[in-house]
Amino acid sequence: MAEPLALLLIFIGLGFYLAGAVGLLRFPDLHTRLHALTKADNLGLGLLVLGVALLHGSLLIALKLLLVWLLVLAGSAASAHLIAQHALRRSDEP
Amino acid sequence: MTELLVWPIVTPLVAALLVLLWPSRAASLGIAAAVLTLLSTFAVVWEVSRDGVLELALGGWSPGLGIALRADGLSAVLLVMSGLVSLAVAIYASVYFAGSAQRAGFWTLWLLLLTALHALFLSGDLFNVYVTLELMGLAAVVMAALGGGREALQAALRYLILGLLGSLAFLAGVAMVYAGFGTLDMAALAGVVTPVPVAWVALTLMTGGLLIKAALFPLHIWLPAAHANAPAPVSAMLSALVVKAALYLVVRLWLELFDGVVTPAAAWVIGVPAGIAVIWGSWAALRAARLKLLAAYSTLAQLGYLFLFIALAATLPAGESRATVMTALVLMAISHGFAKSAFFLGAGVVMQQAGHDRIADLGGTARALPLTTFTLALAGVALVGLPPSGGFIAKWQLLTTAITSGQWIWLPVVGLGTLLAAAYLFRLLGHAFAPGEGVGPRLAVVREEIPALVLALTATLLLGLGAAGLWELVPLSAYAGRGV
Amino acid sequence: MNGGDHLSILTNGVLTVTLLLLVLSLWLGLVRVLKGPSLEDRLLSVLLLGSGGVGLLLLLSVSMQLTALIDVALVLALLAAVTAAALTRRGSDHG
Amino acid sequence: MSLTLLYALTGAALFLLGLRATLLRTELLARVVALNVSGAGVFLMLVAIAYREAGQPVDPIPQALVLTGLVVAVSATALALALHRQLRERSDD
Amino acid sequence: MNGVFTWLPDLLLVTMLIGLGWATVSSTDLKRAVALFIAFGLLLSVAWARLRAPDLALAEAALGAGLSGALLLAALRDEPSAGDIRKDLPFWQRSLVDLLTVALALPLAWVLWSVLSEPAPSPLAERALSALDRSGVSNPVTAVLLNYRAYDTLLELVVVLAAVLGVVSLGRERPGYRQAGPVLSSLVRWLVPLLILAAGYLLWVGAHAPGGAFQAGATLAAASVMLRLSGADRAGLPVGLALRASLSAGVGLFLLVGLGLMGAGQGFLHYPPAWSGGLILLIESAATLAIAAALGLAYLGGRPAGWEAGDPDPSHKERRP
Repeated sequence: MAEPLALLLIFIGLGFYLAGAVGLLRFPDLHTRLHALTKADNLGLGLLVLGVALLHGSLLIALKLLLVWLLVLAGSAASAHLIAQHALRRSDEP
Repeated sequence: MTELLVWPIVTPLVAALLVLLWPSRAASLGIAAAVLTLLSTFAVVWEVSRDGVLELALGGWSPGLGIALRADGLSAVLLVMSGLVSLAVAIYASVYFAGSAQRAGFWTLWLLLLTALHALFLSGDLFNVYVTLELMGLAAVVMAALGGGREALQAALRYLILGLLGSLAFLAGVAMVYAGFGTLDMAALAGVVTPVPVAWVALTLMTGGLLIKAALFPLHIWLPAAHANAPAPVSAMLSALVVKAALYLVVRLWLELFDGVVTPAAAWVIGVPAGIAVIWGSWAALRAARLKLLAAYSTLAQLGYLFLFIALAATLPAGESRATVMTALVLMAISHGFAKSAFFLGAGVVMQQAGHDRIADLGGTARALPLTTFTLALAGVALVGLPPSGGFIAKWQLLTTAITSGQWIWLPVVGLGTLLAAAYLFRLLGHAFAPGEGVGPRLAVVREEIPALVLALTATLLLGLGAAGLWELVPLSAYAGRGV
Repeated sequence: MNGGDHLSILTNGVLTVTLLLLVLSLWLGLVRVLKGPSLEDRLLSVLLLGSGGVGLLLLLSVSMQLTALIDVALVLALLAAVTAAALTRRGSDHG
Repeated sequence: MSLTLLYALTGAALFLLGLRATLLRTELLARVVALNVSGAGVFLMLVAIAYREAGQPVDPIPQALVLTGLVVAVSATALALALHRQLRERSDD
Repeated sequence: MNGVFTWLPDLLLVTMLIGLGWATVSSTDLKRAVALFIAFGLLLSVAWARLRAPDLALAEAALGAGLSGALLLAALRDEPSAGDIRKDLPFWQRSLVDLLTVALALPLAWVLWSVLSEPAPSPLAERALSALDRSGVSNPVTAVLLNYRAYDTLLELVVVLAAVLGVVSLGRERPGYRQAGPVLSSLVRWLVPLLILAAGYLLWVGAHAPGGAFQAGATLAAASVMLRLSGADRAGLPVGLALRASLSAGVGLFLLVGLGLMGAGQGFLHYPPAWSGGLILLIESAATLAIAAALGLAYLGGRPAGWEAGDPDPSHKERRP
């Protein structure tokens, strides 16, 4: 029974990925793109990680996958912050 | 006793690490390593001449799965040349770099370069050859940049980029070999290569990469600036040894591993550029304004001769006449190695004493530096190919083979090249013997002048009179005659 | 991308579709790298490629039955953070 | 057409793209990047040759060679960039 | 499952690789080229995974996308803000290069086609796998790297050493970074320990699963890069003799093992089967240290203060305002 659920989760996760990518492409300025991307990405990956963990079906692997997700979460939050800061500083300079 | 093949590689490597840890002992460690390395190369050549080809399967894995080191006549002779030249360079450099800021950088990289050269000459595995090529290239580039001037850095960068391009092409060729023949071991490859398209493409890619590194016309553009702007001991290593390593690999590929693939028509692909290189290089050397630039252009011309030998040998069927041409090629290569390193070391002495190396302003050199002027003249004799030098015997062999095999076209090329070479030598000596104050008061530089003189004497007298042993040694090949 | 034996044909098919969609969304992100216009925009899409790459590796770890790819995803996530830091620390930060 | 062939041809294309750009570009940084792309192409050819369909073990030898090649490429890149910086400092004077 | 359908993701990935490669090498804006190159490295890592080369995927993630990217970005910092100075080559040279490319492309493609169309058995691969139980490790790639072809790996470590000694002997390090702000500082605080842990894990796991000294060394070097970015001038590297000793550790230990075995009558780098696992781990640990030190030093871009006796001691240097 786990398999269909896992596939469903992965599918929904992918939807978020696609939405993030479309947002990155379509949104008008850096800040909206930034938010669209990071939110969609983190959620999308979270669902995907859940699905993949179900498919592998081992606790150890699930823990490792959780670690991957947390890493991406924290990393992308920090990077988004740094990017926003960088853009801000640069627009102050000239 | 095949374990002794490890020593020419490991000795300089251990010394490099020691120099890195104790930089204050750099020069004495370097000279000691050069002596020990030379002794190990003597041991290799002794064993080869007694027992024939030596093979060491590293790690106890059979070649193919593991990597084999192999020494045959060709590699043993080149090893000894490298050992001798580097000992002379080491003694010279201990004076040249004394108290200079580049000292520490020079010794470690010089020892690593030596490691790379010897590993390359002994390698029996194509991918391993790629690694040694990269090591040699990177070490050589850094050494060429050690002068630190703008020109030197620019030349080194161009050298690096083109060198990397060359090794990449070589690696692509190695990939094709693995795809087509499923092995990287050179002996195994020599046994299975057949003239199929994949062999052609592999050979083209590898040769193309090597020709950049060996600076055959028109891929030579990086060489004059890189060799002429490096510190003298570095130029000596680059011109005498580093370009020879790439040439050595072309010989291995064209005349041994891919023997059955190379057709006489393909030989023209190397022959024509080689002929142009002979004439163009000599002409540029004649017109060069600086002494070290003259030497660098003369290297281009000499490489042209060496590739002519390869082209000529490739048209001959395997057998005695081909072995003779190959031996003459080796004789030419080592006599150029000795002569050119002597020439560059001598040029370095002139440059240190005069503060410049503009040929037109060298008046008075012969009076102030008689020993060095004699060295330059002797080295020049070998470069021109006058008797009794090794270059004379080799060129003589080239001409007779060209005549007997009906390839008359090379006669005027060699003749014109020799005339031009004589012209640049006499132009140089003319300026050196002219009266003038170009060279300042003489300092004690005996430890620089003697090594250069010994190298020049080796090229003219020792090789000219004592080359007989080569004719038995060089035909001992680890790879030839394995084809199907 | 064909998988191992114990996954059903349906699962394999679905996974292939998901892989396809994920690669497609990376394509879209790439357009932003190419278009820019600012460096930050490019950084953003590198970020997307980072998390997308992690996602792809995780999916492949299932469809190719290769759990080692999870380790790869881990390292990729770690290094993506390093790259982001390196990308944003630039000329104006001279000491 | 097999997966091996698909990726090997991609590798060949990248090798040549990088080769061409290395020869055509004049700025050093661009040439270094082009060399790295070209190298990646060669590595891709080697790994594609090593690939086997699921069920058979892949050939570990080309993979090990590429690992060696990757490290060599990074070293060469570092050296090229350091040389470039020294040259730039000399020209600024 | 061998229809066109299963191929589509591969086809998309491959076109993306070529497109990115093209865009990278033909970009006239250097910043853009570097950003594209990093993206290219990320995709390449996925391609290695797809080709069942997880060891390479790891190395690419750490080295190709990670450290090469960081090195290029640091170099970009030295560039004048103008970025691209483009001088076009004369027409005939461009045409010559194009001609050469096409002349190589056609035979290369044809040969690959004819050789790889039908899978040929590789006797060498079989030998490599069947000798695995005598190699001391169970990851075949590690067996090739550190046992069958250990000599290659020794020379490769020498290449790394030569390159970094070149970097050091050409000039001084580039100026460091100012103290990082709160966001970056907190990122560094949790990322650096994780990177070190990951390096240890990769080193240990390499014996039986994808991983090993190169991946571990690169990950450790990434920790050093992070420290440098946060404003720590030493980037976590040791000073003076200790630094030079760690640089030479990889080659040194390799030689020690090789020559030691030779002295014991075994032959250069010929491990006794019972010992090979331990010896390989020993060599890999030293290699990890050496690679991390070398890459960290490469990121500094030159000779650090206190490299040799006589250089100013960094500990007495005043903090910059």
